[in-house]
Amino acid sequence: MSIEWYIVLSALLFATGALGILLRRSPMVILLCLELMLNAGNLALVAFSRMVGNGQGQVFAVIVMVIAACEVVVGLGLIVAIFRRRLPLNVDDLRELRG
Amino acid sequence: MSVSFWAWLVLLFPLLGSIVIGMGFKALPAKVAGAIGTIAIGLAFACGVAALISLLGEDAEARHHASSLWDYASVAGLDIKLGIFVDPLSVFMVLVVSGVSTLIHLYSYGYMQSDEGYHRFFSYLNFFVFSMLLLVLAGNFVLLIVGWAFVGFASYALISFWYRRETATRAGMKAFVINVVGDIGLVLAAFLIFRELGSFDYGEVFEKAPQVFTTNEWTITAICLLLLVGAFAKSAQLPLHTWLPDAMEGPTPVSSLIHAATMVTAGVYLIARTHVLFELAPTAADVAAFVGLATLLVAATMALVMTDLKRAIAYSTMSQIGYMIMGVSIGAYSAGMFHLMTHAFFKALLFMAAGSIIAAMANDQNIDRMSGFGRAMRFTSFTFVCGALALAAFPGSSGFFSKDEILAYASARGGMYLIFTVLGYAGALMTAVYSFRLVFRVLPGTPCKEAQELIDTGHVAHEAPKNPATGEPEDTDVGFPGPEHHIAEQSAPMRVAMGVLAFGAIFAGLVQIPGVDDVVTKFLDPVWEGSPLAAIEPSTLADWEGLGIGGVIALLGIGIAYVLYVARPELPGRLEARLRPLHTLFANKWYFDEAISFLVVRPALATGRFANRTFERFVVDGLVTGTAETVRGAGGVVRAVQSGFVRSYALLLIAGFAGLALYFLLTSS
Amino acid sequence: MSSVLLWAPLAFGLLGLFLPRRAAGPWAVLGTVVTLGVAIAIAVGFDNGTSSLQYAVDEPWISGLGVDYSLGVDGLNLFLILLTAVLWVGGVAFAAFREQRNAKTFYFLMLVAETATLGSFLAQDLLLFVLFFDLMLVPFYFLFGAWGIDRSAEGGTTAAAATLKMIVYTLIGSLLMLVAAIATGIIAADGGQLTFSIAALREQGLSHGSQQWIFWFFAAAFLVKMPAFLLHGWMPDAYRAAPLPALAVFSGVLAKVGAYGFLRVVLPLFPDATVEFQEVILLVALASILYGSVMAFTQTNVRLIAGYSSVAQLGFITAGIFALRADGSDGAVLQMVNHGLVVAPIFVIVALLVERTGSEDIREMGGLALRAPVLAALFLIVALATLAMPGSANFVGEFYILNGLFQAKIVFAFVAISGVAMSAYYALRLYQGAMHNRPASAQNQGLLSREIGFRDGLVLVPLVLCIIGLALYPQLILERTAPTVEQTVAKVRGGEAPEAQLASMSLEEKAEVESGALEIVP
Amino acid sequence: MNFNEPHIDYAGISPLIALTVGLCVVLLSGVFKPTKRWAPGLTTITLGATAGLLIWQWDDPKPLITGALRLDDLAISISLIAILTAAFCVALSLRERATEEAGSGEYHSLLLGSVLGMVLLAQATNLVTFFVALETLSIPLYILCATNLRREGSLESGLKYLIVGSIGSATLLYGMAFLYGGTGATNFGGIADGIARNGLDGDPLILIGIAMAAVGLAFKTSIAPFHQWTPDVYQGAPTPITAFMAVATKAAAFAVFLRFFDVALGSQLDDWQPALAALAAISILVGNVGALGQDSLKRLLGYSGVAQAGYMLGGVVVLSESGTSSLVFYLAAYAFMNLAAFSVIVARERETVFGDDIRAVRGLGAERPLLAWPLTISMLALAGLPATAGFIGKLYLIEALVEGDYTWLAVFIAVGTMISLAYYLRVVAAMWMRPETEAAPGARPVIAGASPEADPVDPEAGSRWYIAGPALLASAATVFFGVIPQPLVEFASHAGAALFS
Repeated sequence: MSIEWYIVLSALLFATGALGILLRRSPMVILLCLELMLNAGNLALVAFSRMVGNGQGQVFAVIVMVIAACEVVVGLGLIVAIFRRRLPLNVDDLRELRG
Repeated sequence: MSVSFWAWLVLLFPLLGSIVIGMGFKALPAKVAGAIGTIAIGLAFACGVAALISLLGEDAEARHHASSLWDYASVAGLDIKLGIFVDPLSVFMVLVVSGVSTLIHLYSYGYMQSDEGYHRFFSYLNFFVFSMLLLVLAGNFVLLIVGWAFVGFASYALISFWYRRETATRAGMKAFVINVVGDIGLVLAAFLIFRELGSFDYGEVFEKAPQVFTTNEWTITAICLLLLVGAFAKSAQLPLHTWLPDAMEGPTPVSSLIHAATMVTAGVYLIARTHVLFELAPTAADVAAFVGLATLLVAATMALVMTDLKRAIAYSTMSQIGYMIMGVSIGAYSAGMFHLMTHAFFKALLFMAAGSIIAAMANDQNIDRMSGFGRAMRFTSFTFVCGALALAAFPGSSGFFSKDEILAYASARGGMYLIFTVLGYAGALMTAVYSFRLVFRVLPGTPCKEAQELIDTGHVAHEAPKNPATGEPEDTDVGFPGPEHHIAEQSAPMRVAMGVLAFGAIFAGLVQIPGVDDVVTKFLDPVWEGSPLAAIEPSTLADWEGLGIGGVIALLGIGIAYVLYVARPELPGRLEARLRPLHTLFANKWYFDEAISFLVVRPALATGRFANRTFERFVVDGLVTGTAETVRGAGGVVRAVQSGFVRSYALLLIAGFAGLALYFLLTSS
Repeated sequence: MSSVLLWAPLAFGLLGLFLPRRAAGPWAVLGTVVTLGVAIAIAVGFDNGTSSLQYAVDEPWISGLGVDYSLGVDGLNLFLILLTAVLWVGGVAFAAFREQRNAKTFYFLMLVAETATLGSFLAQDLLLFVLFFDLMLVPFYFLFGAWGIDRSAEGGTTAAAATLKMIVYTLIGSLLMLVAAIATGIIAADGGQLTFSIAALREQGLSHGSQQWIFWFFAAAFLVKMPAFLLHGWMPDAYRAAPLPALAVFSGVLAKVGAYGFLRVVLPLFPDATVEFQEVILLVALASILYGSVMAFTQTNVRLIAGYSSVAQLGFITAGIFALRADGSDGAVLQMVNHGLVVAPIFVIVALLVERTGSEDIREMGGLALRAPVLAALFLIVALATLAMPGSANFVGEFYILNGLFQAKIVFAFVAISGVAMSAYYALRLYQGAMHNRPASAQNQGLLSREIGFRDGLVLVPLVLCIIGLALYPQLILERTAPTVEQTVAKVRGGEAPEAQLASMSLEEKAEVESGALEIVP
Repeated sequence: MNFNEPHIDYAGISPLIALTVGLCVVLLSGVFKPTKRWAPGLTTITLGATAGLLIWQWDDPKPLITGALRLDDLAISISLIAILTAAFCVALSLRERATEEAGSGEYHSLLLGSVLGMVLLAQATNLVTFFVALETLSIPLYILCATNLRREGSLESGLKYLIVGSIGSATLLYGMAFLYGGTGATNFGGIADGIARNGLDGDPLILIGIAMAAVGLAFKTSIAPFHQWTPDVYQGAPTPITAFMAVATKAAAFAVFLRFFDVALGSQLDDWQPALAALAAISILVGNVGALGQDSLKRLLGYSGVAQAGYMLGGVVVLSESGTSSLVFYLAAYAFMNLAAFSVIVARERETVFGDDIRAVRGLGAERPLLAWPLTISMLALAGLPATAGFIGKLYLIEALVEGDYTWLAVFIAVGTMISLAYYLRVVAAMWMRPETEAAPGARPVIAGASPEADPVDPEAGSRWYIAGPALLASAATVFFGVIPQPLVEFASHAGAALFS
């Protein structure tokens, strides 16, 4: 089974993530989609590392997972803060800053 | 003492006078200022005489001197020195100018007594004389232009001397601008001369010109025509004459100074000075001659119908200058200069007498309201008649000899130049008529109110003077013009000045009786040496024939005037009715003002308005605001895209990435 | 020496900030006077007859970028420096005799402006020149904006808006010029040692292709600064807004920097392009002459009459330079000084008129000469000089300019000279409208005729004396300018086709060529 | 069995250690009441120490951690800029509401964390370190933006930054994956070799990778069209943080931008050079026109930041020593100019109720010259007027561009500068000149001004040493390096030499 399929899959993941961000309004879902995009990257890395046959890619992937986790944590933290301010949990309503 | 030394002194005194009076306008008492002014010019005249004497001391060939003080502006191949050129011609002019000016100063000393601007007046007057002397003594074209423009400015200052008069300031402006047009002509001529001969210096130019130019080559013709523009503007020749009648807004002495003695004769001097060039360009010379002829006729017709005393005399001046221009352009140099001299005498005299009368009329210049001054002001009337006789070329008077000499030369030159003789005599007839028209309208008859008062009380009418042009009351409260009037009968200085001039007007002719003594001609001859035209000499017989004809015509004209204005006073009215269109044309000065305003002034102002209202606003500002608006619009777009929707940001980000990726893929393959 | 001259005003300005308010004005005057002293010392020690640089300073400034701190005086800038020093004394003194808001900052800015202006004249390094050229604007931005007049009431713009317009407009040129200057240096260096010293660049020379676009970048900057026709959009508003003492020096000196730039930079560095675009620039110059004059005699605001008249005058100067003949450029340099010397007094006088009439509209003035003969006399002299009355140095300047133009491009000369007649009209109109006729008290009650005060006399009289002095002896400037100008123009002639070169030569030059004394370099 | 420990260059990594230690200490100090007050001091000490260690390493370039990092003058200079900015930020954060709310300790440790990220990023020579550093830099910032919990805008900006930022990093990561896939290496050198070895010139895989990497970096340096977060986040975030972001993030991101595109992708020059040039031009335009008529000063500076980034990208585009040096110089100058401006804004935010609205500085020239001058200088400098570091910076950049045959981009910079005058000088005019009558089109009530959560007013703020000090210091430096730029030029040219030699 050749590498292409992995890349296609990861590309699909990436696209799904991007589309999700574009289409959904809830910050939670958007965070999920971000994860999706990062993991698309991970998948690609792992696949490639298999292809080129050195471990760097996998190491990279592991690190990325950590970072992704951090991001989500921060994101959730923000969402909580917003929630406590009784602000709507809808990114489209957060547009005081514009122009 | 060398000639040029005296010449420099001639320049120095009037300048000093002008500065001293101008600076000391607070310190000096009025009379002193007047005295300084008069004396300064007197000294200039004295130095002129000195120059003449030391000039006569040399032999004819050596009678030209150039001298310079310092490099005025000489780099890059232009060599312009602050230098003068002295030869019989310039000395002759110096004498005429300074001599007559001295008398005019004397006259003004009395005439302007009560005027507030007394200091200013004499300062201007001295400056005027200085400029005129600079003009005639200048040693190169640049300095000539300088003098030329100074004269123009001085006349502006004097014409608008009573600067509270709208009419006066406007007239001054007119005179100045038209003179500037003249200057431009000279400047261009100078450039062309420099281009061809590489110098501005008289000596060099006149020496090189014959070698460089072939006769009637276009360049030399162009040069001469450009010079003529200057000459015409200054000497009030068609069509640049319109400033002259308006210039009557100035005080009377100014009129006499500008017209009679000095400024207007500058053109004549210029042509005489550059005769070398004109002889290389006969076409241009003929143009000048014909313009002179036209002017003398047209002006005469206007003088026939003017009812304003000073303006009538002004037109007669134009006409006389026409004679001179004609003379010097066809080659009658000495004759032209001689007429210039005599004219200076009698015209200055006429203006002074007129001024005296006008003063008696409380600044009213309308001859219809004047009569009977013969009894009221005997001295004035006497001098007035002397002037009129000379102007009308009454046999024996100065005008008689000078004018007819020009015409005689024309006939002697023969060919088409006979036209000038014939029409010149026609002009002479008109001259006689209009000059005595004035005499007969003003002097005889039952005294008018002012005259009567003068006879009875010996007082000059004291009613508040009005601006003759607009009829608005004058600012006598601030002394522009002064509240009192001064007439010759009551002011010694004026009488002296007029007396001397009257003598000159009558007897000056005697220095130049054909065949008997040709003083002027002999004196001036060295200037024209080598000129073929100057060589042409009308035989003494021809001269006398000419004089005969002239005399008859003069008498005839005076007779006509007598018939029209004394014997049968109703005739003029009928003639006027009969020749209505002609009269209207003359009375409206041939519509020259209207034409100029239609051709030049209106278009200029229209362009200005267009530039101001339309072009500046829409194009120039549009350039700025347009750009600004575009940029601001772009800003609006950017800020509209900045919608605040985080998802739209994401979209743009991804779109941007897509675009970039697309670009890379396209370049890759 | 030149460094002293350059930094003296700034030094005084900085010290002035720490003085009490009262002292600020006199101190600033002292500063300008000292500067003038130095300038005069330089002029006295100036050795005329040589075209080379004098009082030269040359230190590396930013070695990494090849920018040097190099100053110098030669025929081109000597008298412009003097002019700057003189006018600044006048302007600052005139301001010091009146009450100024926020005085310390005001004088500080005035002195900064002087340093910047002197810098742009002294600079012998292209980038240094550009730097000072831009820097000049900054203080004037504040002076015009913060001390200016708000015209929004009478349907005009606010001072801030007007001055913003001015600075954006003029910087458009300067920034492009910055790019062009750098490009000049780099292209000329061509991988070698990078330098921006004007002298060095003159030797290295540029390819014709690059000259073409660089020329226009520089031309844009200079033409806007003058301002020339179509690029003068910033001028009316700025002139109406500006405080008069600042405006006097501004239009007296800064406009000249543009013209000076052509002589200092464009002609020597881009000779081919100069020859190539001669006609285009000449057309612009003619347009400026005609348009400026026409506008000047239709305006009724005295500031704008003066403003547009200087558009016309700068047109003459440009025309003179682009006659590409020694006499034309000599005249141009002379005329720069002359114009500075007349336009500054005019604005001083305008200030006095406004004080007397309470209006800037010529129609609401009149009759002021009655009680103010001295003021009238001074004004008259200035007005006559403005209209280049023969006998004034301005006439000599215009005479040289037009002669150069006439010998080079006769048609242009004929058109240009018509501007002279118009100038006669608008200058006299300005004078008469203010001084003559009856007071226009019908429209304007506040009008009173008052003689010029002694202290204002101290400002005005010396300037007028300068005018008269130059009128008597313009050679003073011409003989010192000529050598440098000759050399500058010769550079261009070098780039010119021989026959064109012959055509634009005076007679004896032709003679020399025929006799083989003068070599034509095609 | 014996285990040969890897050689560790402690000197080299000492700055990183210092920062990490300091980070922990500050964090701990925040936990206990009495030590809470020390946090700012400790932070400053940490920063000082780090700076000292970095300077100690000056001018001996060496790879660290088996080539994952490279400590050379470029890295050091950039790190120093970042640290300087952080120091300013600390000063400006004193008594700042945001600090109180987030808890002083956390706030400062997050700041240090971000700095750590920057120092790393400046040294990164490996995709992994690159990515890690980038995130270490960003994530604390996401939080710091939102630290002003009571202001809705602050939270909003935090979330926006997080979301868009993560998309950016995701894209970057994906691009890295491709590059790795193509070349089989993660360290820059290896990538370059890989491209050469596998003959991947213009290979779609690599190019997509480049594109994605470019997007990620362009995002961090807020290059249009990836700039849209900038104005919002700048406006929403607490002002000291905005100042920090505006300068330090740009600096670090540009450092890696240079390194990555030079070392790793130098061979692909012809492919990416025009693209980057186009991006630069676009953001010059967008940034400058966007800033016109903005009433919020922070927002205005945000847009101007976009434009300035466009100028600086020019330094990357030409990929030359002079380009790099000019970029570093400009970054340093940019730091001074912006810090001066932001200090004044902080002052006015606390003094007036207008927050960062332009009304807050109206008439400043007359009443508070001590604040007006710094802001004026920084505005003039940003507008690139002479006698300021800004002018020299532009001069330097343009010189580099012309040398690199990108004259048209130089002209673009000139044009952009002209537009920029309109808004920079508007601020100056507001300070010194009588108020403009024409209201700026589309002016909206601004957050701080209009909302009830406006910060409490401290009328003395402007004259407190920890605000006036930085303002004067920064503006003085701006002028100093405008008149005597030589030292800064030396500094910058070292950095340039580090990359090309």
